[in-house]
Amino acid sequence: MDRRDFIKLTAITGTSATLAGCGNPEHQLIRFVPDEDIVPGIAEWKPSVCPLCRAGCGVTVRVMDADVDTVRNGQAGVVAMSVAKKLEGQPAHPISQGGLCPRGQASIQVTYHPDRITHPLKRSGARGAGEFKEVTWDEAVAELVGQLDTLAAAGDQTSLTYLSRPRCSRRLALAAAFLEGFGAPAPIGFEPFSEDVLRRANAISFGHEQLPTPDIARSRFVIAFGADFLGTWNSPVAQNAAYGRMRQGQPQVRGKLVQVESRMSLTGANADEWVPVKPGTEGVLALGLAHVILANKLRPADAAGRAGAAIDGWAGGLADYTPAEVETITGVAAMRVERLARELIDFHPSVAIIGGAPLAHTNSLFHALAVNALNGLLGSVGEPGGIFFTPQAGPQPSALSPQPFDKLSAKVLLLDDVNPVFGAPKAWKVRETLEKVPFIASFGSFIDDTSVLADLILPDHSFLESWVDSTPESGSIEAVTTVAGPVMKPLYHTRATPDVLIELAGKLKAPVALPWKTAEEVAKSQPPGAARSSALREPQGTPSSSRGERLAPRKYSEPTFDGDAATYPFHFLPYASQAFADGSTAHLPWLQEMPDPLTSAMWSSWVELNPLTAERLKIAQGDLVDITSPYGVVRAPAVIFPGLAPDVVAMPVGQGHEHFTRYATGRGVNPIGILAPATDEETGALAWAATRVKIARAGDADGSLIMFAGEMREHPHGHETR
Amino acid sequence: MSAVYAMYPDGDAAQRAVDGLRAAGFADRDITVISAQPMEGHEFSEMNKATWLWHIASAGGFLGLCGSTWFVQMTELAWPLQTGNMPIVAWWPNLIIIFEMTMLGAILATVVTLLVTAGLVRRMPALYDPEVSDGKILVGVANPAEASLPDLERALRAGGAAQLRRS
Amino acid sequence: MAHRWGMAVDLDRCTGCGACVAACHAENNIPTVGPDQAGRGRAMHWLRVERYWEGDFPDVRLKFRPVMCQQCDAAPCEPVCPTYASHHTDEGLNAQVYNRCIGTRYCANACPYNVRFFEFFNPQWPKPLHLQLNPDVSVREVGVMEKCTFCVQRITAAEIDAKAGKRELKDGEIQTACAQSCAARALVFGDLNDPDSDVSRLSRSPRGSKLLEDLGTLPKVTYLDRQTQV
Amino acid sequence: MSDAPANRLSDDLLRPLLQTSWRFYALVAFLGSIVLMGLGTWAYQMYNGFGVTGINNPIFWAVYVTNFVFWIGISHAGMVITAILRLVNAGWRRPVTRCAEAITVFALMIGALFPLIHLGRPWLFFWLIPYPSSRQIWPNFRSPLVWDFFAISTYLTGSVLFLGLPMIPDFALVRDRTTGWRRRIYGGLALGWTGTPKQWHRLESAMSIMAIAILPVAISVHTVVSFDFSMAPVPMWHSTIFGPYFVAGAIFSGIAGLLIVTAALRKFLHLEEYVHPVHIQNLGKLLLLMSLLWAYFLFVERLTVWYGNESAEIAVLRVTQKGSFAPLYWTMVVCNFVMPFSILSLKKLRTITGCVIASCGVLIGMWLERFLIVVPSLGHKYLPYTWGTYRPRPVEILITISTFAALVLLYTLFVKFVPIISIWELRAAEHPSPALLPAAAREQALGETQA
Repeated sequence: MDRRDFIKLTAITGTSATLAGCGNPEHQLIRFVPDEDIVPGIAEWKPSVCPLCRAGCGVTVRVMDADVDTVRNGQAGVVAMSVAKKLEGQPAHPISQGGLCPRGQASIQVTYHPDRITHPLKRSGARGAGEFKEVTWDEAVAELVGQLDTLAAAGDQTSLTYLSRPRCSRRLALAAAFLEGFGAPAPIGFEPFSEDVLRRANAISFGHEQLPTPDIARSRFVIAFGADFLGTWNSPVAQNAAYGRMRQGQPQVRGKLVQVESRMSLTGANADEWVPVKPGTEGVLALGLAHVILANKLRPADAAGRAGAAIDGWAGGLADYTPAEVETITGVAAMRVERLARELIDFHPSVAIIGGAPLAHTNSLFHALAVNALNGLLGSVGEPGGIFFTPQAGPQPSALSPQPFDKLSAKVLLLDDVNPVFGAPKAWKVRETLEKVPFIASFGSFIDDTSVLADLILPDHSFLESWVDSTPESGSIEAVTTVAGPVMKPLYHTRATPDVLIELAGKLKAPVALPWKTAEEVAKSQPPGAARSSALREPQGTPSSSRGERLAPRKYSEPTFDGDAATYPFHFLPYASQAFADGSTAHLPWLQEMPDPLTSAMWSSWVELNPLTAERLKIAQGDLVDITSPYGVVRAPAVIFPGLAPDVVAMPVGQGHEHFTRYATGRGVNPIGILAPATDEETGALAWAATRVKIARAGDADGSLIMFAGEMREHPHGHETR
Repeated sequence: MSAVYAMYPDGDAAQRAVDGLRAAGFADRDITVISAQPMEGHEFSEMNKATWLWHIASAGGFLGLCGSTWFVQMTELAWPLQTGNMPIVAWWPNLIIIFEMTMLGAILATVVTLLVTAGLVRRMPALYDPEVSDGKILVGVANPAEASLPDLERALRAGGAAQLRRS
Repeated sequence: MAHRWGMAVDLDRCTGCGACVAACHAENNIPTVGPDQAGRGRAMHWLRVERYWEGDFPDVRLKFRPVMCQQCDAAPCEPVCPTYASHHTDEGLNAQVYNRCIGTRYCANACPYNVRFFEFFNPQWPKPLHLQLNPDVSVREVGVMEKCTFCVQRITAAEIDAKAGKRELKDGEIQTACAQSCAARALVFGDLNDPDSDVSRLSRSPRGSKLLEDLGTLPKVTYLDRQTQV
Repeated sequence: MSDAPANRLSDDLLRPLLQTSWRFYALVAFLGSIVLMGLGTWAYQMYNGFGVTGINNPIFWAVYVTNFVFWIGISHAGMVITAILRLVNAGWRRPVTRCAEAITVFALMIGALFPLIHLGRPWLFFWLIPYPSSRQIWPNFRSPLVWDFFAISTYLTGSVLFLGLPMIPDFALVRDRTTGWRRRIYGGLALGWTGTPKQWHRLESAMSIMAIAILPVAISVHTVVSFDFSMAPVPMWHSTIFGPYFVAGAIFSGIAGLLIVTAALRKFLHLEEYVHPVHIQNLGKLLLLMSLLWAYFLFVERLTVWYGNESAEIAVLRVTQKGSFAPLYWTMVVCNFVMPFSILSLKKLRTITGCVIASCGVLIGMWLERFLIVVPSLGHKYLPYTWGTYRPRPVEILITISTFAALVLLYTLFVKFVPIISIWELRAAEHPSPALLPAAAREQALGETQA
């Protein structure tokens, strides 16, 4: 090897060899014998499932050896064990298809988070003070068993409540079985941005109480009503992959994307045509499009079937929704309505998607039904390039309507990876309600706004340390079930929650018989009928009987907003942020420091204002702004945001945790807090876009807005004279 | 060793003394003149004017030029690393190095030559008198031959010296 | 035949989601600097997704553009480095030798794309976050310049593997972390010397152009324009 | 007779060496403490990492590089001016040459420090030096920073010698005038100088060779410094005019510095008799000339960019002249052109005070000029997404202040140990034979009449 090779080698190693750790204290520690025979420096790839959202992306985890600090019979030391290094999408997996979203990439930090709970904890201080002391698992389990036994003794089994994040995993089935055996009500699901309205609408229109799977990849024309399907809505990775193929993957065809919304989302930013509408009128535009199609006999009215029947005046050609009428209601020019309607037909196959803000109004079910009807009319249901319904296995957790929270009568409350104190409007008084619950146990891995109230914390393994499974509700045309074992040994004295439940069931005075012995069995046990594959060809006749559907056709009713327009002139639009979704990932440093795609903000929360609005109120970028609703006020720095209607102010959800590790605690503000407790008239789902606010400049920039970008335009001074 | 000299108030007197010494048959190389500043305009200050300093300086510069030219090439070829699509031996940049080294060569050559030829960096010579610092001008002869002493003294007095000194 | 690694970025596929940014952090041990330092403009993102607004409400559009080191063939950052810390490898990579770097930061000034970053402090990984560190990538100490390497550790690993197996590298066998995590497949990495590789094919596309092409830096990253529908 | 004046002259000029007042010690202590503080700050910066400064992405160079260019500029006072004056044999140079050359040497030493201070890993600075390292890696001669190394070291060597050689006869003088340890030290420094015509000739021809050699070096140094910027494809850096622009600016600030120092020495060392108002006024005239030249360069640079309308460059132009840097920019224009021009072009105002005021303005203005060359361009490169701005932080400010203190300190010590005016050169001018140095003679006369 001559010098030339050598320098090149140094170049390579320079960039790839590990630098000797700078004074790493590990060098002084005792080295224990490795747990398992691992080959140093050789990487293994093990499958797993990303747990952060319902999409259930299959991932492969790069596993390598590393020195891990441990304590062996009281002695601190390091042991070589194989730990996860990097997550990648599983190329073969029908959901992730080899890709991953930023949250998925960062999910590895859940396992390695410095503030993760390492032992079972028992509350030592006042409730909410966040003071806990470590207890052994035996003590912890005994404590919980005791609580449940007292309930049983008092014949008060119904006072056990299991509050969980909606998930598509067998873990929920286990919980359900346990509760049923114990005699308690079924688990309650809670998430800030619930999709119940859409599920209900699909049940009414198509007989599937679940989220749809738009076949974007094969579609030539996608019109999305508020659904940020490239960002946070439904199954983003699958939808990103499909979007890529729609744009450049079809020979000679480039699918067109039209986004209808009042605040430009990540998806809107990628749309060929961005159509701003008045909040709460999206469904009217959908029916306007349908009207044009019907009026011009481009498609037969009965093509929509049930979905059409659910709309008032459908058979009559939607006389109330002429383009002119639509223009007055939605603010979209009649000409444009005409054109879009024709394009929907010309660029067949076309599909309409609805999600997000349109389904967060008091009249949101109408919007969903309207879009469903449009899809029906386009004949896109179950057709390539249309919408599909992934064959389902097992029930979804019943949704939580606000009323139960007020009179949540639980005496024992089990929290499973759910944070309603953060995710529900203050007006719901969730915190106050929970504080009244005599005993709360949490299975969470972190102390967050809700689990800080817990009396007992039984920390779960991280998903990399335990058996995981997922049977997503949507995202793939075929039914998908993913089951994977642990990719690494647990770092701490944590326990898989399923194992804890099983142990619990056995230890009760009146033991609950469960069909499973271990978490592994739970994960591996397949729900009946999951094998059923390939989506249905046409809408099914029978609505799901879970709820009594009123099949009376719906018509547009003005959305009602909380706060009168005079005092509160602005629509308030919280949205799921790309980094934190509903806020459940705000504790991951990578995501905190990832520039927001549209604003480039990091480590901040902010309020978005239309440039004209800002100019009128003398608010400059970074200035502090008070956003006041009838239910409270939050103060955040302003971001000038051209993609926003002048009468709307938008705020990302995710920051503003009172308790959520060193990275998120006390950082920014939580817009959900000031939301009105408005709900959709029919489903009772939270109408999180139905609040009005007033805004006022509260002070100069204080540096709390941290931006990565310098300028927001490529030619900042394009047309000014020199 | 011995020397005979006299101190003179100004250049003209010193000039007369020097002329006298010459008349008495002393060669320029034997005559020592010492003044506290250059005495331009007096003939005696033209003694030993001839010098190779300029040529030596140029030689030094040339040396620096060749040396650096070799140096930059040698080092660049020692480890030929591609940067920014430039040739391994890139002459434009190298010219800057070469220029600086040339100048350095010239400067150092000059200084060294000065120190050597001006007979600096050495012990004090015998023939010197601190009064020079007061502006007087010393004219004298080091190690005069016994025979020539009378002429020498006469010549120095002719210059107008009050008294002669010996060392 | 020597490889010539390059990338194609299809702006018509890119959704600006930021997965590549997170993936790059995960692969290359890029420290998170925290809010204070980020507020001082010291956030490190070897790969960033630039976004530019066009037009005004309601006719407003956004333009995304992922920008990483363009691995220029005539890289302005290379010659200005006094210690050869930044130089060109014969696979066309723009190598940055951390342990030769003395931190003049001249390369960062010379880089027209501003894709070079400086370690202002020794990076911190509160335990056990350090367990995630990629052992194939060096952790940079204070005072050193760093930048996107096209995941050189993955390239060398694959090349060594291929050499050991006495076989040619297949197209797509090597993927940079960003390209691998991109669900929309907007980033394509490969060998420009292989005319049939995806990246070569895309780089020849009529939609293709180079970033700041007129500076003559000969970047090896090709941007395929976003198309517009009528 | 030349006796009396000669002695008076040497007495006056040797006084500072022989008598020491408590003020001297006080001043040295004061300056010394500031310099120590500066060193402490540097240590703090090295220990904690470069993050304690205000630089960020994308502004990787700021105050330190500004100071570097500024001090190298100041260093042009000595060489260029005295070298030129020596070559044209302008008599009025004689009292000012040495203090000018001293400025050069000290400013150069300080300036050369900054490339080290600004390194991310200063403990590895020696990798810049061309030596056969263990792995035979030589520096990259394509890097302007290495050019800097060669240019500055040559210039430093040259100017030290240029300053040192003419000091030899004066050391001899001190040797003869003193006793004891002083006699021994200065005797050593005098290198056994006597003062034969031969020595005088050699010295003078050596000095003229040096003068000829040092001039191009001085010019090359600042040209190379300008290359640090103009070699990089950065808007408004990548400019062909930078070489001459920087050299002119350097001489400009150099003269200002020299003028201030001369005036100060004249006042504090009571050299009124040797430094005449005319000397300072002549410097003032030079300053005026350079001010005009600077304005010309600025105009040429700005007009070309403004008219050329290349978007990236226009962005920089805009931010400096209209944007956040505008206050600094217009201050610079006033300090560098408006003020010096209005003061120095009027004979009535061209008093010593006037000249000093103008010079102070110029120093401020030139520092700002360098700052405005470095920072706004880096903050506004081609991709607006990466634009940024910069504020200096205490560390940088302290270090900057301490370098000014360092210059004054070095100078004070220098004046303490070396006759600040070249005695023999003054003497040489004192009783010229009529045929010789008419220029010099006239200048002297002029000086007398005005004094």
